[in-house]
Amino acid sequence: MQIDHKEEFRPKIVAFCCNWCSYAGADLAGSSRLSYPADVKIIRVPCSCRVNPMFLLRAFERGADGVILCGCHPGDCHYSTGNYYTRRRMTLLFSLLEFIGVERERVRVEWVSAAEGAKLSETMNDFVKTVGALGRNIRLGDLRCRN
Amino acid sequence: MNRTTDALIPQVGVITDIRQETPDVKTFRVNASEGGKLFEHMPGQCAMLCAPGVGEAMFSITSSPTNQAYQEFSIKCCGELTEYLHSLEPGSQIAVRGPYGNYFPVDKELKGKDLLFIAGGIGLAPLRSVINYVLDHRADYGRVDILYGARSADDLVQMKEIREVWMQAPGVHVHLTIDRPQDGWEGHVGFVPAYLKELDFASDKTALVCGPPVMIKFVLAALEEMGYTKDQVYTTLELRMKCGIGKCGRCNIGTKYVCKDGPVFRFDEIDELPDEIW
Amino acid sequence: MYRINSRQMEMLFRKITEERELYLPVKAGGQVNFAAWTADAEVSLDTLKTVKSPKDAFFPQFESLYTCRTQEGKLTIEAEKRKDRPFVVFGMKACDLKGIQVLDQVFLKEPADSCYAARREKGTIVALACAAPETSCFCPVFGIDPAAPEADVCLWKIGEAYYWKSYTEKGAALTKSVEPLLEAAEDDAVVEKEQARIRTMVKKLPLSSLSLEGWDGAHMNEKFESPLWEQLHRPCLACGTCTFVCPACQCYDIRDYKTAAGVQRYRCWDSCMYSDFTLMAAGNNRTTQMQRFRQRFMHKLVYFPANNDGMYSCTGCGRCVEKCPVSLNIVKVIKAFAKEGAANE
Amino acid sequence: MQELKNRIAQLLADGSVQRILGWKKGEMDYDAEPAFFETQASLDDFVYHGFCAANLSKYMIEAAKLPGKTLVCLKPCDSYSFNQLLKEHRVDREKTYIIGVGCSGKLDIDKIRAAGIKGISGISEMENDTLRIETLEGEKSCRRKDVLLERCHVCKGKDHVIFDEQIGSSQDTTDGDRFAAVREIEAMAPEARFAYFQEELGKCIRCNACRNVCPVCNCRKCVFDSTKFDSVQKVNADSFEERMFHIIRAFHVAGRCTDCGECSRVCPQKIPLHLFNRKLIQDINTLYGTYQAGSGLEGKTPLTEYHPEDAEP
Repeated sequence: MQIDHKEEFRPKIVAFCCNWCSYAGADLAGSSRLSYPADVKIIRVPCSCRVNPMFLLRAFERGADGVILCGCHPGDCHYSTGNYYTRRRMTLLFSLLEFIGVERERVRVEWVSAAEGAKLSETMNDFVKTVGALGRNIRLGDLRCRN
Repeated sequence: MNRTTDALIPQVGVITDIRQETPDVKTFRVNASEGGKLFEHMPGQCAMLCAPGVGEAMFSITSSPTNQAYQEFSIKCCGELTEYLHSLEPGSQIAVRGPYGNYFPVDKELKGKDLLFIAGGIGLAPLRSVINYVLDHRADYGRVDILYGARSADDLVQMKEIREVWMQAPGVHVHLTIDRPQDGWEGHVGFVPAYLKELDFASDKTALVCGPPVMIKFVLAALEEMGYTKDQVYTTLELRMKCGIGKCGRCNIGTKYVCKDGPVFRFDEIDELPDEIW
Repeated sequence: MYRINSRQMEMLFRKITEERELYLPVKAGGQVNFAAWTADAEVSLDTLKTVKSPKDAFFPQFESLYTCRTQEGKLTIEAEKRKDRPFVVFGMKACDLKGIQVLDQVFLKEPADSCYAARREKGTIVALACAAPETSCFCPVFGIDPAAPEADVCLWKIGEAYYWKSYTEKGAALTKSVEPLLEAAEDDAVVEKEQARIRTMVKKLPLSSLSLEGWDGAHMNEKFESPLWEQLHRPCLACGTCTFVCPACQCYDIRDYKTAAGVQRYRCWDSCMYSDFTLMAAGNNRTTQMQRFRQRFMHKLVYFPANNDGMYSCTGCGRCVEKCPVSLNIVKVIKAFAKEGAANE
Repeated sequence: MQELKNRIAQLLADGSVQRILGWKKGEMDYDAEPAFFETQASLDDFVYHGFCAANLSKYMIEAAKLPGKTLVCLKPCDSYSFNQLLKEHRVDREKTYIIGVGCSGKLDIDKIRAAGIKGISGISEMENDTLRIETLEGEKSCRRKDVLLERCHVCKGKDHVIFDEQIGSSQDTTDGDRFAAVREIEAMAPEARFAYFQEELGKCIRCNACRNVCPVCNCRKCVFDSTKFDSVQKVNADSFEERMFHIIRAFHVAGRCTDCGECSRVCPQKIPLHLFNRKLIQDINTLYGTYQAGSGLEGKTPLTEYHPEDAEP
């Protein structure tokens, strides 16, 4: 990726959002007129724990430049403990991705409750900015899925 | 035979008509995108139908070669691809390549013979091609008997044609049966092999059999009991196929490739092959 | 005949790539496989057996056939371009060459496979006689002479020199294009001496006396029904290592991949050892690993020769002998049947 | 080996077990294969030596479904795998008789070849920790410790974690740090790490040997065998696919991998697949406390467990 292209680069972001918290948080952000970039595509999941590592890799395969996973704050899971498992899984997965040389900043987990519309908006804006600075995802994508 | 110039590259086919035969069988009429037939075939041959992104599979061509206007495929909904095909509307385009394989020897061994067609369920599809071919060349063949059975009256395919064409044709005798009694059904009830024995055909006919493996097995036993020898009985096989030209190795049984050396086999040929077909 | 000093090989490769693509054994990640030559490639011609056989050059593990696009209900099918650049596969061994002859029987038979046919037409094979056959080799069993591979060009490495002999028109054309780098040599005696050395060595190989008696179409059902398969297959892991390293295996799968530019229909190597090999909506005619295991060996040793004038679909390269995770291989299968046969007599 | 052979012959003869799962003599001295022995006569071919590296525990999944008891020979590291399978209810302890066999480290034929010893026709293990190798060019020798499998240099120890009886002596072979290679890679720049794994994984031919040999890769149907999934089991059409396959595989065995090292041993392209597993094991040890899969039957695995104060990703 050339530096001079960086200005125009708009990263594609996939956000997995828990139905019970961050998805509602995104709603709240909307109704509070807080914006986040349109480059973020939200996929609603019943719990952050539903997100299999394969989901993240598939998103990257198909052209995502960054993947963020949003769930309830630890201790507040709708199903009591789902997000605790998510936390362990993603910690290990992210560490493994970093180990094979994938930029650590392309993946993130954030705990966002239904009341935190502002936090969701901030998080997304920040994530888009971070991934935008990294440039296009080259290390974890399938070239055949590129335009 | 104007096979697609490159054996692995399909042509675009247009589905010009879809007929619901039974709750789970539809007959698709396919034409070339510029109209007319995609290719010429012989009765019993197959073609590869492909829905890009969904899959590709081999289907027997159920229309007769004597049909100058189009090809037809009767397809039972039973897997991913067939489910997708069933969801299509007339006008949809699919990829088609073929025809592949050998055919029932209508121009050789079958000529001048009395023919006995035995079909079960969707197994009528490949035989229908032969039956209509025979009806269109009526003088070349002797008496025709068609024994066709299905689970229920609703599962009999091509009923309109059976009633309006086959039953009316001279020298053609149609025997229908269903597995279990059903309201409104006045015909025979019972499994195909049992009905076959009941009908007790003369043993000088040539039999063409297609249906579920278990039916074929019992039909063969019944025919042998009736005095038929294995070289009087033909069937058509189905195995997983990918290339259609005897190279990819999937439909390999012994020294044969079903897509290329078959799908039509005489039972004495099958007997020589390793026991791995069903 | 010609001669070229091994120090000049680098220049030879450079010269070949002026007009042709060049594939040869290259070391990467510690393993040697056939790959395209680059100036910084670590070429390893002395490697007897690359991990994968060079069949890749003619029948790649992955190959796109065509792309389908649907726009406004209209389907278009665009066939992939066939190979149109000449290329050289350099350093193939006699067994790998035989593998190509096996593939020819399959892919060039009518209706011919156009992708393969195009590659065969564009490809020139430079073979290298085996200076040091390994104990896992058993090519003589299939009538292969590792001292004299029948390629477009054959090389013998003797001391610091490669002796170069061209056999075909393609070989002559290649020779002509690199002639400035070759020096004429009338050393037939030197090569003959080397061939004699190789042949003596081959005779000493422990597996070279394997007998294929009874492996033919006439014994098809007897072999098929043998209870031995039930025992033999038990350690098999059902992986595809043997299939994927084999120079003669040719089964393939055709699949779709949804790309940004439409649905790509590609073919890739498949293994008869895999559980989905014969799976279809209507059922599966080989449901057990025993059946799948049996299919692989029956195909190589019975069905294939029955259909191809006695040519086996095994070349004795010994890759499966070296690579099988559980040390199960075609040699053990053949020997087990021989032992059983002897016990029954 | 004779003591072991006598004992299993006795157990088979007196009907205590119906079959023996062990290793069978190969064509060469170095290609013994896993095998079932059901008759006394077949035991003639039973062997146990330095090249019996195959981990037999996975075969017990199917063997435990057979009628009667199966005797299985497990090396110390194999016993961890068996324990893990037992914990996951994949094998039946009641139908298994375990003989823990001693282990002095297993040998790597490829390392012997890589040391320049070609044309090997026979190998004998000598008393003084050397190997006598017969080759087409005459006799050669090498030190045992120079040709041990990688896993044996970082052995978990020579104690069996599960057994009915133990036969044979062991010899400690540990002389390396299990996580040294992982730390070395961690110390590299991201670009270098990426390049390293690109080159290693680029060799992958998707033969699935690593998956099929792995004792804990025992799903009835693997996600990579699914027909619904367009990245299939058979090919790496794009360099992404080999990464995808190996990341997902490593993750699926995270917290369950006993580090038996079979994946790296069987890889035809010699990809150091154990590095992924060790990286995960190291992370688990650091973040959630030291854990050795297969060491016991009690308790939860690190990924089926949590603590409210766990580290954030």
